[in-house]
Amino acid sequence: MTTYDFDVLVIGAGPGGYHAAIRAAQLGLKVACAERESVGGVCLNVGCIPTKAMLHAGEQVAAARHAAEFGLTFGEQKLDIAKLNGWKDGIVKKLTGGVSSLFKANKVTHLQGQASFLDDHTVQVGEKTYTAGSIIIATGSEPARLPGIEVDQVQIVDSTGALVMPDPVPARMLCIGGGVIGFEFAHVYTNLGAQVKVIEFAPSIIPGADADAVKAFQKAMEKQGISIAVQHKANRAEKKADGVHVEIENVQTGEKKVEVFDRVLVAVGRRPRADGLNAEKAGVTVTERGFIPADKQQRTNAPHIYSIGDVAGNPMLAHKAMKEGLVAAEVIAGKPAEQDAVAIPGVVYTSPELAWVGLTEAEAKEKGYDVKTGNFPFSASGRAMTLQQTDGFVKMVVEKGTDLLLGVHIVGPHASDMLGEAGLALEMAATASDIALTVHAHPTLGEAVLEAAEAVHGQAIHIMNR
Amino acid sequence: MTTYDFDVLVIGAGPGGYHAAIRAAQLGLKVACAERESVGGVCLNVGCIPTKAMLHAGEQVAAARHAAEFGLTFGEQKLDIAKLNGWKDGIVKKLTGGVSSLFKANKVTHLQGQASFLDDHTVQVGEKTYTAGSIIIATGSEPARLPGIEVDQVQIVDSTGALVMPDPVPARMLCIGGGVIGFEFAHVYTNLGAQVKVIEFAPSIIPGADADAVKAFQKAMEKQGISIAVQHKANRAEKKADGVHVEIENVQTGEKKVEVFDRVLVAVGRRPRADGLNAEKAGVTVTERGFIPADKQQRTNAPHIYSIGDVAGNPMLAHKAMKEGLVAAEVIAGKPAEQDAVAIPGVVYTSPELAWVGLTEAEAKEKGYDVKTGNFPFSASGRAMTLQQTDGFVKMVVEKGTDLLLGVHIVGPHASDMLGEAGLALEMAATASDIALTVHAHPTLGEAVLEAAEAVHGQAIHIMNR
Amino acid sequence: RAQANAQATAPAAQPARADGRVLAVPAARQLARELNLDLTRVQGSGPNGRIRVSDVLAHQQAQTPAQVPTQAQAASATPARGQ
Ligand SMILES: Cc1cc2nc3c(=O)[nH]c(=O)nc-3n(C[C@H](O)[C@H](O)[C@H](O)COP(=O)(O)OP(=O)(O)OC[C@H]3O[C@@H](n4cnc5c(N)ncnc54)[C@H](O)[C@@H]3O)c2cc1C
Ligand SMILES: Cc1cc2nc3c(=O)[nH]c(=O)nc-3n(C[C@H](O)[C@H](O)[C@H](O)COP(=O)(O)OP(=O)(O)OC[C@H]3O[C@@H](n4cnc5c(N)ncnc54)[C@H](O)[C@@H]3O)c2cc1C
Repeated sequence: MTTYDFDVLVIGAGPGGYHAAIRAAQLGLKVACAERESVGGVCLNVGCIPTKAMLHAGEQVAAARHAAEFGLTFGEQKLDIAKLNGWKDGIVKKLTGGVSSLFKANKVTHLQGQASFLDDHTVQVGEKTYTAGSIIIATGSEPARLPGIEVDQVQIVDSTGALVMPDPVPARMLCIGGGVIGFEFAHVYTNLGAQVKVIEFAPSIIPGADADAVKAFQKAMEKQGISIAVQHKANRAEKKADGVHVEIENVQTGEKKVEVFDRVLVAVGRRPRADGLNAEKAGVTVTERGFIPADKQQRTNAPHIYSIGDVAGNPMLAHKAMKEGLVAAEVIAGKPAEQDAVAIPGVVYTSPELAWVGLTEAEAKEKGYDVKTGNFPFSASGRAMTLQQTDGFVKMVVEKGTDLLLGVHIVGPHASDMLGEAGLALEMAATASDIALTVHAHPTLGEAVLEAAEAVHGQAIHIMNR
Repeated sequence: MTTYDFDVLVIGAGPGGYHAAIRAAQLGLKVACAERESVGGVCLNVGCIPTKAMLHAGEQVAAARHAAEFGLTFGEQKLDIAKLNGWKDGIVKKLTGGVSSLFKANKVTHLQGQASFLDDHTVQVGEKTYTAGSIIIATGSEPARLPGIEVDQVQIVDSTGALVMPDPVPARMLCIGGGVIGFEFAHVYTNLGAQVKVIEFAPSIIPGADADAVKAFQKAMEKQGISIAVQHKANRAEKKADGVHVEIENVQTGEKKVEVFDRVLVAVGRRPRADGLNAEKAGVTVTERGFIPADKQQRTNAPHIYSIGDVAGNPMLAHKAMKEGLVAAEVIAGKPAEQDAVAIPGVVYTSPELAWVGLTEAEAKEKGYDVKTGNFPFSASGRAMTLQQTDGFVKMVVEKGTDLLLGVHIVGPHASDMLGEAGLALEMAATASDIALTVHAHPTLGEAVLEAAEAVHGQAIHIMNR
Repeated sequence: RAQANAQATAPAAQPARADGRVLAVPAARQLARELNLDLTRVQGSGPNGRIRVSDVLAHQQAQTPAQVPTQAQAASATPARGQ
């Protein structure tokens, strides 16, 4: 019988990788996790977490302004940008340090260095070579590039560069790409005083979200001063003394215009990252676009090699990576785990937030469902009023006849918090009635979820039903 | 066949009453709702809503202070108390106006005046007399009084008086009663600058909440400067030139001490309100303590007379009143409705919030359950860090063997938002595994619910499991 | 032996719980009331015998085998869903 150095070797210590490593260790396996940069991956270092810190800071600036509504005013406001960047970095350090501690406590061996396959059981990490019975590829993704627009991380940045707020805050900012990342940064920079423009090539911003929700979200963003142009693209950018000159093209009319910005963010998507991995030496299939596909047990075409997270496929979201990491670890430990999630939630952490889980109305119809919907606006929510955040609504997509919940789409305060109920409801195959019959505490934002479920049946209390 | 003026006459337009009236109308019945004061009842006028508005204002003051942590500072801060009171009143007006509009739109006849029974189908409202096939009693509750301490609504107030913030904010405040209402006001006044003391007769604050949660909650409140004394009572209060002199007694040692305050809040509970109703003329039983009990269909001993909300029994909470209102209306309309809620959630809307639904650990054990628990602290939550609110935890109470969820207890940011998932889980008879297997968006506070469920199985990722 | 067989094919409904609670989702409880069925006699198909709407419908169908299936009963099995 062959003995390997490790039962499991995980490549990449992002959310996918570190979840896989820790769960495998919890299940009694001997685990190593190779990472060439910093544990925590994109998510903790330059993704989910630092963006949320910046968003919170920006929202506090906005909240201080809105406080005048109830009589609270302030003298001159000062933002110490160095301190802001430092605070954000402190949170990142705390969390990445936490993952390192968890590795130690769970006896996961952390291997620092670039990992590449030598064969299907052997991986070189830095100068050393290790063998493992099972290998999990969790190498993540990186920002996609845009031809003609070269990122210098100062004037022209990708999401990583955008996380370092310059002092002073740029006056004119362009976000190329109207997806989740583009809008989160647009929101931060707007709240901190920039004049922000977002351009999006597609006919609609936030691809994948429900059309009604996107409409309400766009309106809220525009109300806050963000200028949005769909079906526009950036052709090239030139750095001059007065700023970055960007040629922007209306893709419908072909009209071109040059506009000048102090900072340009390129946020046009992400691409899987498998460079230097030498997956072919292990016989692992890499698609033309760079993904390493996996089945429901997260197995690649090589049955003892697993692929999880962004490199495994869309949607590129941390919680999908985490789930897949747990599944891979449990499968290796001989458990009957499966990535069988009914739906993967999505969130834009702006204010209002846009959050959804399950099918959009359009997707449900496409799939052949006979659909009914229920909406409840936060303008009718007492809790939202007391929080000074009444923009948005909850929209519920339900199958007619069976009353089965298919999707929940929320624009509003704390929308991401309400995904807990929505996500569980979908996984439990709940009906709109199950939600409508459940007592929701008053006054909470969650009552809007309840009322949207009632609205499906024409029985919401605080609005007139259609 | 007798014809009545109305199919249903609802007495009281609080949350119980107006939900009952609107649902009955939605179901095609001819409905009237009598109210002697203002529609919306305690909840909208002097309860749930205005307290939450004040709490939000107080929290914004605290948030502005905490913003220094990430580099945001302000010059001199001013609070225009008149504007604060006006803003709060504006929200109340909007919501009560909303209920009036909903009455009109649903064709509910609003009868202004004191209602009292003439017989079991006849009710006098003001000067006029109306008959109805079914009658719903929804007369609510009022603050309990404390002998020796007379409320003047200026220096010595009950919850209604406490809602009007004086200018300047009182420097020294005493809350008699360490329940939900006492702590919500303590928190508001503390955030606005008062030095607040809370005394509670019982050995523990927030009766009904889980002991671990109460402990963490108390610690958080004390950290914010609230001084808390359990097993203390106020014997009498005397108004003098320098303030209200209150004799406070340690009920364990019998030791008495006089302390001086600028404002004293009496928040020692609420009592059912059935005065002037003449329930006996309808043959309806009123208990010694003043409650009008009802069965699961909300029927009193007189089968066509229903009782809902605070007057029907504990817990005195708006969402319980609403649920009972809907049940009564549906039963009258011939639907097989029943107040069959597995659990009624409770919330203290401070910061951190304390929120729970279902059995406490102690209650579960008392009921004979073999219990296991899982805890996850917000200090290990990335989202909580970015929100600058890491106090507290999620605690899950689960039945051993079956893994059935019995209760969820949360101290932390947005705890009330997380009740949505917890409440649905209880109603759906979900197991801890159901929650643990559900993908929760990252980074959200709801991940703490997920991790508490994993912790039940010794498999939380971001903490070391016991 | 025959008895054991009968029990195997028609298993007892969920065991009584410490607090007397019957494990059923809210919509199933509602439906049982609508159909005037005793939930304690319904066999739940979920974990711990948790009763879903389809279980209530299946129970009702078993109670009234002679009747022509109603629309609701016809929907009692879980058909493969559109996807
Ligand atoms: C600005 C921004 C904001 C985001 N916000 C959110 C959000 O709010 N919510 C959300 O769900 N998702 C968010 N995402 C997406 C999220 O960050 C990713 O989905 C997630 O990080 C994917 O996890 P992963 O484990 O697959 O890979 P990654 O996090 O990309 O980690 C892969 C790790 O592998 C290492 N690695 C790669 N190749 C090798 C090699 N050959 N040898 C050794 N190590 C290697 C890398 O250094 C990296 O640390 C955001 C992304 C960005 C850019
Ligand atoms: C400060 C405070 C904060 C609170 N916060 C919360 C909270 O956050 N969440 C929560 O769930 N609960 C809260 N509550 C409790 C909540 O307000 C009550 O549970 C709820 O209002 C009860 O509703 P109800 O319909 O039974 O009665 P009520 O709201 O008391 O309404 C009864 C109505 O009936 C009218 N009435 C009475 N007798 C007659 C008569 N004979 N004729 C005509 N009209 C009559 C009254 O004028 C009143 O409008 C709070 C209470 C207080 C005091």
